[in-house]
Amino acid sequence: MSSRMRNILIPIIAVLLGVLVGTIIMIVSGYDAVAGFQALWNGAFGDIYFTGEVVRQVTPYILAGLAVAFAFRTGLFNIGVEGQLIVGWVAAVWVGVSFDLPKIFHLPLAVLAAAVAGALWAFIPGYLKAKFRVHEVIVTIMLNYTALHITNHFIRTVLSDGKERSENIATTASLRSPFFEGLTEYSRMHWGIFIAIICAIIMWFILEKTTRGFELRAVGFNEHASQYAGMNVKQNIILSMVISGTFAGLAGAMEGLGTFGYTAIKGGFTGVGFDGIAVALLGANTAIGVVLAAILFGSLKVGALNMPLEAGIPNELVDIIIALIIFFVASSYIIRWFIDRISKKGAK
Amino acid sequence: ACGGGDNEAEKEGTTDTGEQTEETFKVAMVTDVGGIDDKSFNQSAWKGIQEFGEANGLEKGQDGYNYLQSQSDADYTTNLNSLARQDFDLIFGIGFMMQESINEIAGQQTEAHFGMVDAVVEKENVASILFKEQEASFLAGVAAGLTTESNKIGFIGGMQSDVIERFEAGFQAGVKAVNPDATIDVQYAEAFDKAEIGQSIASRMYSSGVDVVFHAAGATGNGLFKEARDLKAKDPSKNYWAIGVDSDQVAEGVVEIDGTEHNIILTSALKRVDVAVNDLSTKAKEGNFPGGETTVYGLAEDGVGLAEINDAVTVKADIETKVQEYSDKIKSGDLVVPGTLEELETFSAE
Amino acid sequence: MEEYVIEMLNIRKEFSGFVANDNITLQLKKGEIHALLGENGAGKSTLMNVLFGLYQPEAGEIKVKGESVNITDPNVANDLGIGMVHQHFMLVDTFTVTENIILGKETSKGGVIDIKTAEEEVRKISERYGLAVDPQAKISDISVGMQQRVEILKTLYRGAEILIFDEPTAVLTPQEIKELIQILKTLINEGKSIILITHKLKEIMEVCDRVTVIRKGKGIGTVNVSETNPTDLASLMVGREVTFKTEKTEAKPTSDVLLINDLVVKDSRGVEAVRGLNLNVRAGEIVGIAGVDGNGQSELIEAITGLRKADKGSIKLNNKEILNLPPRKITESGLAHIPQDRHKHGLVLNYSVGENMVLQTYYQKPFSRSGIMNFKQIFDKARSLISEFDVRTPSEFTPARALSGGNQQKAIIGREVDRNPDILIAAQPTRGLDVGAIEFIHQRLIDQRDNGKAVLLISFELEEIMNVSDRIAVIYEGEIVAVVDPKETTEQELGLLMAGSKRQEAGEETNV
Amino acid sequence: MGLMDILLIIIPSTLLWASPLILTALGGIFSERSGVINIGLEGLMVIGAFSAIVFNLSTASVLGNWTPWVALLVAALAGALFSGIHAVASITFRADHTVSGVAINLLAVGVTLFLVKLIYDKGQTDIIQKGFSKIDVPILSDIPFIGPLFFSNTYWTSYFAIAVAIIAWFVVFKTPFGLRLRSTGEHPMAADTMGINVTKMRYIGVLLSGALGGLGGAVYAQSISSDFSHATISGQGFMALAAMIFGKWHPLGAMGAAIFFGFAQSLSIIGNSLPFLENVPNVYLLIAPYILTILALTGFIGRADAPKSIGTHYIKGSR
Ligand SMILES: Nc1ncnc2c1ncn2[C@@H]1O[C@H](COP(=O)(O)OP(=O)(O)OP(=O)(O)O)[C@@H](O)[C@H]1O
Ligand SMILES: Nc1ncnc2c1ncn2[C@@H]1O[C@H](COP(=O)(O)OP(=O)(O)OP(=O)(O)O)[C@@H](O)[C@H]1O
Ligand SMILES: [Mg+2]
Ligand SMILES: [Mg+2]
Repeated sequence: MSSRMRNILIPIIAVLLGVLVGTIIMIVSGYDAVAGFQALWNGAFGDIYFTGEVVRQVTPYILAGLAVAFAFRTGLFNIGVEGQLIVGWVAAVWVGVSFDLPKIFHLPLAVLAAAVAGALWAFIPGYLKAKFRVHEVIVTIMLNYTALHITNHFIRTVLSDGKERSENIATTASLRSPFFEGLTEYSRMHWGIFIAIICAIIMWFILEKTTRGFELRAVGFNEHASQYAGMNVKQNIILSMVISGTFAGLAGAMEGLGTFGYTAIKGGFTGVGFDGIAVALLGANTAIGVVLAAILFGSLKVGALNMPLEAGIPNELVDIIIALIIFFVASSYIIRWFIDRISKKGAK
Repeated sequence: ACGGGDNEAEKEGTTDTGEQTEETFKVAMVTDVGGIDDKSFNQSAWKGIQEFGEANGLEKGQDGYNYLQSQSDADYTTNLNSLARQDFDLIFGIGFMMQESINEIAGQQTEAHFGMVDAVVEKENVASILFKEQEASFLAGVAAGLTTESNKIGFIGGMQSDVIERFEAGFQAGVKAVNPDATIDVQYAEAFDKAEIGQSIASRMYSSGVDVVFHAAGATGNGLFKEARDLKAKDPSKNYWAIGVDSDQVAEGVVEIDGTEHNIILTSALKRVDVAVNDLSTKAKEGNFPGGETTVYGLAEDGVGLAEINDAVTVKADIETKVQEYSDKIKSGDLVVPGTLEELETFSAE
Repeated sequence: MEEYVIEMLNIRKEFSGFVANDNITLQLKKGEIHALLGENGAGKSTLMNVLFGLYQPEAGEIKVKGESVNITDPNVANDLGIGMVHQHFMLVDTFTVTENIILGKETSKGGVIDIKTAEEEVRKISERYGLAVDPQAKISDISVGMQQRVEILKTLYRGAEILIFDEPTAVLTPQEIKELIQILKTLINEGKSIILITHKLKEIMEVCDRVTVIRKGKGIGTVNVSETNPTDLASLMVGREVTFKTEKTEAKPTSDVLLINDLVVKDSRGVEAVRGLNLNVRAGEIVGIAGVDGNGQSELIEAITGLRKADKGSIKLNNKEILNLPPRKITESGLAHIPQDRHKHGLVLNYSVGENMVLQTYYQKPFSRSGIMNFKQIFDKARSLISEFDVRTPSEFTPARALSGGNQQKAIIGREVDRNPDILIAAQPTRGLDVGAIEFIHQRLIDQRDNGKAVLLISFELEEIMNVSDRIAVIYEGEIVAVVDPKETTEQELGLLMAGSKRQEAGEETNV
Repeated sequence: MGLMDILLIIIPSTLLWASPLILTALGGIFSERSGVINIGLEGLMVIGAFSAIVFNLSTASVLGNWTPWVALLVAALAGALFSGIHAVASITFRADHTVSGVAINLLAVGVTLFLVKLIYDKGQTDIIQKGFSKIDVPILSDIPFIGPLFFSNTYWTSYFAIAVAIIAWFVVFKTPFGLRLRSTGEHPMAADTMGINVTKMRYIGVLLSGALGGLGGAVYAQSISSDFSHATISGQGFMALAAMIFGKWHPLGAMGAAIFFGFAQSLSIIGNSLPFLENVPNVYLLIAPYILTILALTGFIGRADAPKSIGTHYIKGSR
């Protein structure tokens, strides 16, 4: 079997195995598995509205996944996507509520603000790693909590007076579109999906096609050799985090300018940043992989909401299935081994 | 193939009952991330829906009464929309966080009816429900002010917001009304789900001499109860009182010391979301849906109140008298309880 | 009948289809030093790993003292009295010498490691075999030579009777090699038997009794050392005639390309490793730096190439000051560098061979244009370098990780030489390579010189320095203590200089 | 408030807060010292918290005051069992350790909440009646000054965690097992040539991390939250991970780091009532623990080196 064929087959098998185990769990727990999957399907694609919602969910997933994947490809583990997303969200909304501009300036400015905020927030761990060799994992974890408290404070003091949420953003800064609303019966699908896809293309292009990508990956693999080859290691580490943070900040813009149109104080994390880790890993840290994984996760997450209603099954089942899929993809060695055995037997 | 056949049959069944839906009134709610058993207003709201359902012979499920739990803020809209699309006649959004979602969906799904709890949405097909939390917490403050022996009282808030501010303002006013000498130690945990923060704050308060603590902090309050129970267990002769919120939290206060059961819950400030939800559902079913209106539930409407006072309190009778006295004043409108800290400044119980 | 302690009969070992050992037989007599000779990739390490139980052979038989055995893992080998000093050291850097030695066979009292007793034991064994190691030292703090002694001690601690040495001398300085040979002799006197893998024919002639030659995975035969000579061994090994003396014409040096004055560089611990060093390298000559490891060679190279900040002094490249410029500025001024540690500095192992070929030039035309890579050009270039420098790789897309050490080295040399630098700095360019590869690389260095370029060669191997250099600068404690003409000196004399016996006249000559 | 009063509140609260982090971070150390990255600590805590609470609720009537201790044991077992998935995936199936760890986190939350709904038909459990409670350590609490500060108003679990940290230090650095464990994390091939079963050591490392992570979650649930819901374990596992790195993979270092986190956190809570901090806006106190950690890492800790072969798969016969 060709290796390309195998590489396509493995995630498919992993998904099937995940679904299989999910089915077993449902049956063992006394639930109606058929109804469960039907509810899941209907909740994601049974209705154009839900499909729109899937797209809405996929959008930040793609960007968060890209953020994690980009850092990973350059040897860094950015657990801080969550925090970068939150600051991006708030920055976008801030621009969205405080300026009065025509749409062609306002919307790009708001999106840009989110990107810059995310980038700056990610600059901190990048700088500390480059300059002081501080482990980026701890710094990003700490900065997640910091982002949460600071943005809450910002919302209370700058975006409102002591209230728990901001005003709604001006329509000139909104990513929403009557076109999509009409198309999908008022789902919150918005233009952001195109930003996400463009970012996926940008990531692919930077990493695979540019000299900068060549450097970033080289630094990720072997700092010493990169330094020897005349690359500026510190600069590349920082840049990598900054680009990763830009994607994360944009994911925040999707929430702020698309899905919600405002920002509110948060008692905890949105979860999108952490889901981004799973998306990136399932997507093997490649741009196209991230897009596909985000579609899968987005559909499952949105579809799951329908499971308790239609089939009486706790929607946590979908979290279990997602986790299992990640396990099976990660354990692709064993799947590969099976494929090889089967195809060998077939050949004999 | 078998399953498919079944399903078609089911679908036909649904269309049948679909015609009946003119009569069966379906009601549902969307919870926030806390879920229907958050020991707080989601739980209370669900209780109201269940009571309404049972009273009207409905069954839990797609064709009777139901709820959807949100896993994140982004799910509110999807869940509300889902329910609207399932043709529920009345859909409740529980918590101010759902305000924007309801506002939006109500504009789109003009046929559906929504109940907005804890916030106001000005749409023809939305009935908004607010509570005078300050009235309940005022009574809690009265109880605290009379119970305290150290004249030190604590208040733990979850995150700063209008609702929690109403709790705080009312509570302070209540304490001041009966015990002007008492000082109130106020601290916000900045989280509704961090028991360890609640515990640390409570620990600080009790060890600085506070003997009654009221919380309006959701699961963060678990830490308060834990601390009070632990302290009580260590030294049963001392008083460590805690006051619950939203629903009667007396079950959280049980401490067993050497075979005898104690309870550290002094009382609870009740927010009867169940009453309000049941009430609104009934109105809607009878065709009197108060669309576009905001109903404020206070003591007078039985929408808020105070739970039983703990039997172990020596001044229980005094408290009950005072509580009754103030209740009457509030109900009659003689006393207006401050709902913000600003109003509190100029408040006087006289 | 001879008494064999080890017999490996008709051993066959495959790696997913590739036959690394094809019907090889090796018999070790008690009390002998038996050499195993073969080109890079011939299958020597593989054969020994089979004997040590790390690999399972597909066919063949192993007998220990006449009895057929099945060595399923290193534990079995240990129990059979077989110990191995691996080509790449098997030491835990963060552990002490003693911890490394007792690992897996700890002396303990009541569940606690009895480190005192263990250290005593280690000290005893180390004295008995003349190994002189500090049992309490941390591996990362001791020299490579010392680390090797720890490896030897590991086997002795486990009571090994048969010791396998896989290329033990490749990483050692001449001094350390002398000491090792002494150690080998002591071991034989103590009744041990030894299998020695080495590419250095001189060493074989000096210490070994017999030698088994393998070529491309096949056994060629076993000969008595007393009945052969280096030339015959070399041709047995590669299957053709090999010339030993590198042919070269007289150097015609012209102007200074590299001029170093009063250079002071600190090492990573902040100690001055280079202390006021002066050196010049002219176009059209090869200057060799001779010295015992740890006399400031690494710091010197790192300072020249910009990888380490220098504290004082001046480094001029083509009359331009390059001191403390970033590495890229320096390489662009006409310097190329074959690094000492090819895995750490030379290659990005996860990149393809092709990508590694442009590691220094990827940002230049035609490999990229306005920041966009042109992979067609890159892989075209790689293909031509691969054939020109005889890099044995399945393709230019293969990850560098999959290449053997020798081929990785050839890839680096191809990359650096191809840039046609004014000065080429070659640090240990032939470490661990077989004679064929060494010959090839030496020729490349000389070609470079003949094209009017300068070459600075740093090596711990005196023979290499003597053969290739036009001038030899001896480094000692961070200074050039002498500059000598290879034709007018001997290895003995160089050895003395390297050991720090300064020659008055030479000290003055350094400023030439 | 006097300094003594402040310390009287801060120290017990610091220790209370730190103990689940200490235990979990120790778990991380065992796993990572053996060479297996474990970012699934959060998930292991979730499993521990869940199983302790469920066990506690169902047996409290039988076991009485012993319930929380037996529940610790059960949680350790459950954690070990669950970490077995991580072990199989990342050791035997050669999964990327980080990927597998992420899956562990997701799976733990999914499975426990699913089970809570299945068992109790609601989203969270009831409150346990037999949790760990406050104690004054007999005799020691009577020591002047030290006694009230360190031995009064605290929980047995705080001392338990510290004791486990010391035992872990001893095991990792003083016993043959520890030496072997560390060798497989630093240089598995060297360990193999010395006859150490790398796979076995790594399995033990990961299973121990599961047991300790389970303990951490159980301690949290039974001495703090008192029930189990989606919010019970929310980030403590990641803080433990940070403590492990901060402590440079050293048991006592990790303990110190966890105590530092607990201290910073307690300080942020008590800060409002300190004279010199009362005018500082709340937000600064809230972010102080995190900023202090970053500054500490940047300023005096600097580079922390993980075990060398961490995250790699040891495959016999390859290099
Ligand atoms: N683990 C492995 N997997 C696949 N092929 C291998 C493996 N190890 C060795 N080989 C193959 O076996 C051949 C012999 O390798 P080996 O390491 O034994 O050579 P060697 O004679 O020790 O070389 P050198 O002199 O460079 O040390 C190599 O050409 C290589 O292609
Ligand atoms: N995992 C592997 N898969 C396939 N081949 C391998 C693998 N590991 C090693 N090899 C092969 O083993 C051979 C020997 O590798 P190794 O790095 O030991 O070469 P070497 O010449 O002995 O190196 P050095 O010169 O550094 O001593 C290489 O030819 C390489 O192709
Ligand atoms: Mg070899
Ligand atoms: Mg070799």
